[in-house]
Amino acid sequence: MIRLLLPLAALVLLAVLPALVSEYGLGLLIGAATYVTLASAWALFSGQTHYVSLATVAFYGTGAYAVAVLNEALPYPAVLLCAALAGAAMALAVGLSTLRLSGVYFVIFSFGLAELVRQLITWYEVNVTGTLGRYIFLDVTARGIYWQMLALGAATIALSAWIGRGRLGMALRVIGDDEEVAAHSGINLARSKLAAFVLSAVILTLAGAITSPRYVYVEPSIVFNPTVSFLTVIMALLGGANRLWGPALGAVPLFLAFEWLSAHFPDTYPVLLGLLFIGVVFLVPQGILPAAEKLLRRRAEA
Amino acid sequence: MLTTTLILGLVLGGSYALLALGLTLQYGIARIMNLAYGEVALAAAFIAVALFQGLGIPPLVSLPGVAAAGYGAGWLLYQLMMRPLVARSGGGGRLETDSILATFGLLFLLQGVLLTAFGADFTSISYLDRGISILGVPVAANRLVAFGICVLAGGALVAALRFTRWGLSLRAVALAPGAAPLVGIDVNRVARQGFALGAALAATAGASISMYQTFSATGGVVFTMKALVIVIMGGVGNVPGALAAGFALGLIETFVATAIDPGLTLAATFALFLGVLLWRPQGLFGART
Amino acid sequence: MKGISRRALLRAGPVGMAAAMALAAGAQADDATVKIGYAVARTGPNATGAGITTIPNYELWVDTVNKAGGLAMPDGKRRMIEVVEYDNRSSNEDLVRAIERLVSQDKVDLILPPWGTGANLAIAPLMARFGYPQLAVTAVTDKAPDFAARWERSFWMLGGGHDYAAGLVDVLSQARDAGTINAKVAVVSVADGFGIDLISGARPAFEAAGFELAYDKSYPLGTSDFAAIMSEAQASGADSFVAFSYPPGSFGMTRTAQTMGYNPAVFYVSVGGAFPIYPGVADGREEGVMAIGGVDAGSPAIRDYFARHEAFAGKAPDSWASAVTYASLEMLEQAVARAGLEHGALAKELSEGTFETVVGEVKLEDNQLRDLWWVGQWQGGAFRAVGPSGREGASAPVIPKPDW
Amino acid sequence: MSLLEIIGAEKRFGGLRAVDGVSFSLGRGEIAGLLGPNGSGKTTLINLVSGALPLSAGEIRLGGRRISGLGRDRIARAGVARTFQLVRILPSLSLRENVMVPAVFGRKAHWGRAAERVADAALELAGLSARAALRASELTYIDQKRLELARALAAEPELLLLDEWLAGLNPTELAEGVALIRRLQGEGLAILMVEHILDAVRALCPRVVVMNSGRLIADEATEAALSDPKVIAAYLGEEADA
Repeated sequence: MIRLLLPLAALVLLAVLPALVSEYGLGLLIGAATYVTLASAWALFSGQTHYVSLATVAFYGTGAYAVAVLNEALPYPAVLLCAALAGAAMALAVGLSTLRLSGVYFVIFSFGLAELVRQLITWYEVNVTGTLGRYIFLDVTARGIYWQMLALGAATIALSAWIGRGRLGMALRVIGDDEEVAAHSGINLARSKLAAFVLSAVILTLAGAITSPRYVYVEPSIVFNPTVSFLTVIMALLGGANRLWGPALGAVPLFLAFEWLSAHFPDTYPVLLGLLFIGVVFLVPQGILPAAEKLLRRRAEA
Repeated sequence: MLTTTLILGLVLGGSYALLALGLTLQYGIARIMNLAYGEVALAAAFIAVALFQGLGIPPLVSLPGVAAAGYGAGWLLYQLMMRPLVARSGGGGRLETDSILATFGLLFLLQGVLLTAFGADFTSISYLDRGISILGVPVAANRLVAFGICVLAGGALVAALRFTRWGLSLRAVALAPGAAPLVGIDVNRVARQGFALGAALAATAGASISMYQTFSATGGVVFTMKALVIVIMGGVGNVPGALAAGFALGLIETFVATAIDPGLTLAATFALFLGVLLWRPQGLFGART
Repeated sequence: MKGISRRALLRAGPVGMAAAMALAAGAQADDATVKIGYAVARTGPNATGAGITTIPNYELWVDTVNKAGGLAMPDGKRRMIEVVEYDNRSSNEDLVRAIERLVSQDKVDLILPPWGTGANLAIAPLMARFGYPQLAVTAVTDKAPDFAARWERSFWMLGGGHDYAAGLVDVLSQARDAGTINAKVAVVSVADGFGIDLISGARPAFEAAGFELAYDKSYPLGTSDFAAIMSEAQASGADSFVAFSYPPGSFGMTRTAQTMGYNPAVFYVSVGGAFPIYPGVADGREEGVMAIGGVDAGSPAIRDYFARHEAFAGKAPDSWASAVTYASLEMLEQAVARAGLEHGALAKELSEGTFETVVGEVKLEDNQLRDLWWVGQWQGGAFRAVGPSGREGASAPVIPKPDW
Repeated sequence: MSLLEIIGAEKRFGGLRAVDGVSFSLGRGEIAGLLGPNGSGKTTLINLVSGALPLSAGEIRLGGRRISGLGRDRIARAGVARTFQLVRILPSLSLRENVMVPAVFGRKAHWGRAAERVADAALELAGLSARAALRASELTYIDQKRLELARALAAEPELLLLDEWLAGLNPTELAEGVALIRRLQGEGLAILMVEHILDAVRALCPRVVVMNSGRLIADEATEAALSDPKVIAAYLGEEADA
């Protein structure tokens, strides 16, 4: 009961928070909520299966772009729906063709995917529509964006929890441990991976769609900013990618740390980011949460 | 028209192949997919330019020194950063993911260092800019030099791998890292050499790029992507494959640009990359077993 | 390396929330400072453009004003400028948040815009909501009139792609009518918002002026090898080569043309052609190359500005957007002196006033700067404006361009 | 009717015929040994039956239904479970979770309590009940082997493929292992076991199938096969057909 009530209470608290903070505070909340959502959605697929995806921004950017294309033609909910569908379709196509690639090839592919999508959209816009750069004039306030992102983040974590307790979650954990065993135990590898990949991609796409009104102007080189992919991975890994609350736990402090760094060390920000990334890989490869669990267990045993 | 396409394509392909050699070596022998590869090349390019502009040492003269420095830097990098990861993974598949994530961090680190050291401006020098006519097709001398370096470095590397004892031990580690110690090969040493040699090749490529291309501190990822495409096409870890794939890519891009539409060159590159990844992950040119 | 000195200079002082309070506070300086904030790209892909055009000018201006005792107020007092600076990491998300931070946390008096069209558009609704005037300099957009109407306190100062295309066609038409070039043009354009804007403006303009587009292709952003494109353009038989390009491309095409001995009567590149590094790229053979932008290189104000910029930043400014950027800051300075810091009055003054700047006397039309140079040309070591030809200070274009 | 029918199975790797026209069948509840020198194609055959490798030619049927050409997971759900030559466990999961996996995704697709019951029964059978909550990576080698067998059992298969499951055990463990396999067979499971430990084969299998260079060279009673000159020649490394 507590396990359910506590998050719900926290959610209510987070929902009323905008009334108490400044515009900048709200901006911080939006950023934190966005990265919690991204990292949790990323972990939904990559955290369990260990298929490290560097393609977060391919979906995130697609969401933003879908809104830019459709925002004048359709009502807002329909735009979101279309964005989600576009993300799902893309994830299906990509998943069907690449999820049988193993380890390093999948990482490389996902590394190139954002670039590929960007090239395709650019080529399409230049050759078919003859314009590049679109505008989003939607009457969505910063608070509206925050509430939507908060809802999406909460839904992502709830969905992860639900999946984790079900067959799909078990299948994904087994796949992450040993695909061979998984297949010979009767797990349909392709279907399980695809389901998780598509779900994760839809959330990533929706996150991009929800934040896009803050950009106003959208161009492939703006929305497919690879830093988003990198930050998502490092946040999820830091917290513990195969734990329910791990990504959220990694996202919030890192996001705040980056904000602080960019204000105080604008010139050396990439150096610090790089060092942080290397530090995470070396010092807490499994993430903070599993490391803490281990420590606690050891203490209990001692 | 065909001669022009052919010559321009081959020259372009030479610079691509040179760029990819080091990456394929690093992955093939040391099992490390180095995403910061482009930044290493870029650092060498900046150093070559600084030597040229500051001390008047032309890139061709400083190239051996830059390559040697690249070897040293690669050696250090392997020892300090990669070795602990290798030890931790115990030969399992975890090294691939770990090294990708670690070199990912390295990418940012190096980019940041380049930004603070050299600024965000475009950098470009004029060196051996003269056109030289080849079968009536004017080609920049510096491109020809890069082409020559590629043929030399690639040829030497292929020969060394095939005909020397040292090359044999490198190939042994590449093929069967688990079995190599049984025949008295120090895997750690060979992997370190492979990684360092890859870094030296990256530096060589970077120094030759500085002769003919405008670059800036944020452009390393572009080099990495290009090299990755070639490495995948040639078969990961396959040196002759990377050479062939580099030339093939140069020819294809030039052909697409002249015969179809320059707007599709990058799309063609990525389509190829995708196609190869999906249908022949072992690369176009022979399988590594 | 020209980049090094500026960076070194930057690091010498405290970074971040650098209180750029010069020691030479004049006797009449008020104790209160004027807080001016900006969030420009220090890192990421936009850092290059911002580092050339935006940041040096902001720093030069703040330095100049503070050395003079501070920003003059309507009551005659002077107040020192205190700078609050953030890195927007070339990400619009971070940029938007930085603006919110400047407004609600730092409560700055004025905000200077970031570099780039997309970045300026991203902050426009926020600036409008908070009521801050926005002097969008480095934003090239054909929709500037719409935006100026949509956000009343926004000012658009660099024209749109169609303006530059039309300006170029104008210069070429005159040369063709004079019989110096034929009616064929070879055009290449970068596949990106800017290149597309220019080419979509240029196509009809060229056709209306009776030109034939003998070669017309776009190439992807990130292309580094132009040998194939240039040899196709050369084979097209056009006397004029026009590239709607970005810096690495502009530079690459220049050098490729040189090595292959391609000598069209008109050689035009876009962004990058007016950069101070261009003569170096062209190996000292830049004479006659045309490019986007231009300055009235003979005017004393520009000469003085170039000298001050070089002394302060260690390099000359670019000859397109830099001068306009600096001019926008001078406008701000004068508007504050007349109307004070209250945003409504300030915006009204910016919109209606007339200002003395390095680019001459400036008066905005419908919140846009329309008195701009569309085409420039390297002549005798300086990048001089040649179009519009009727405007005061325009140099006569040299066509055909001397061989490389 | 036979449970498993292998009809003209063939597997080529490039020019190499790893399995070359092998045919035999196995009845319900029958246990048979699969013998042959190293590289004779035994493990390849196990991989063909379990679907880890596709056939180049021929057909494999289970209970009259064609299973060759199906994916590994569908063959598993059809009732085939296997162990691996090099033991494979799910290191980050608990023992109980390890064993629940095939119960959940296998033939009967149990969930919740039912899956737990099946898993607990399999752990009990393998003698691992007391450590059900332990992480699998913390087990010793023999216990990992036990776990692997328990996992195969939890799938409630009709056919169990054992690939040198007894290899590497000490004499005491070996005796336990033999007893365990005998119990399984007693419960009506058909078992095909690749094994080099001939004493264990003698003890467990009335019948053996012998392969050499990808071909079937003997399919007869164990004692007869082990004194068959062809089989002895194959094991001594001589050309069987010479």
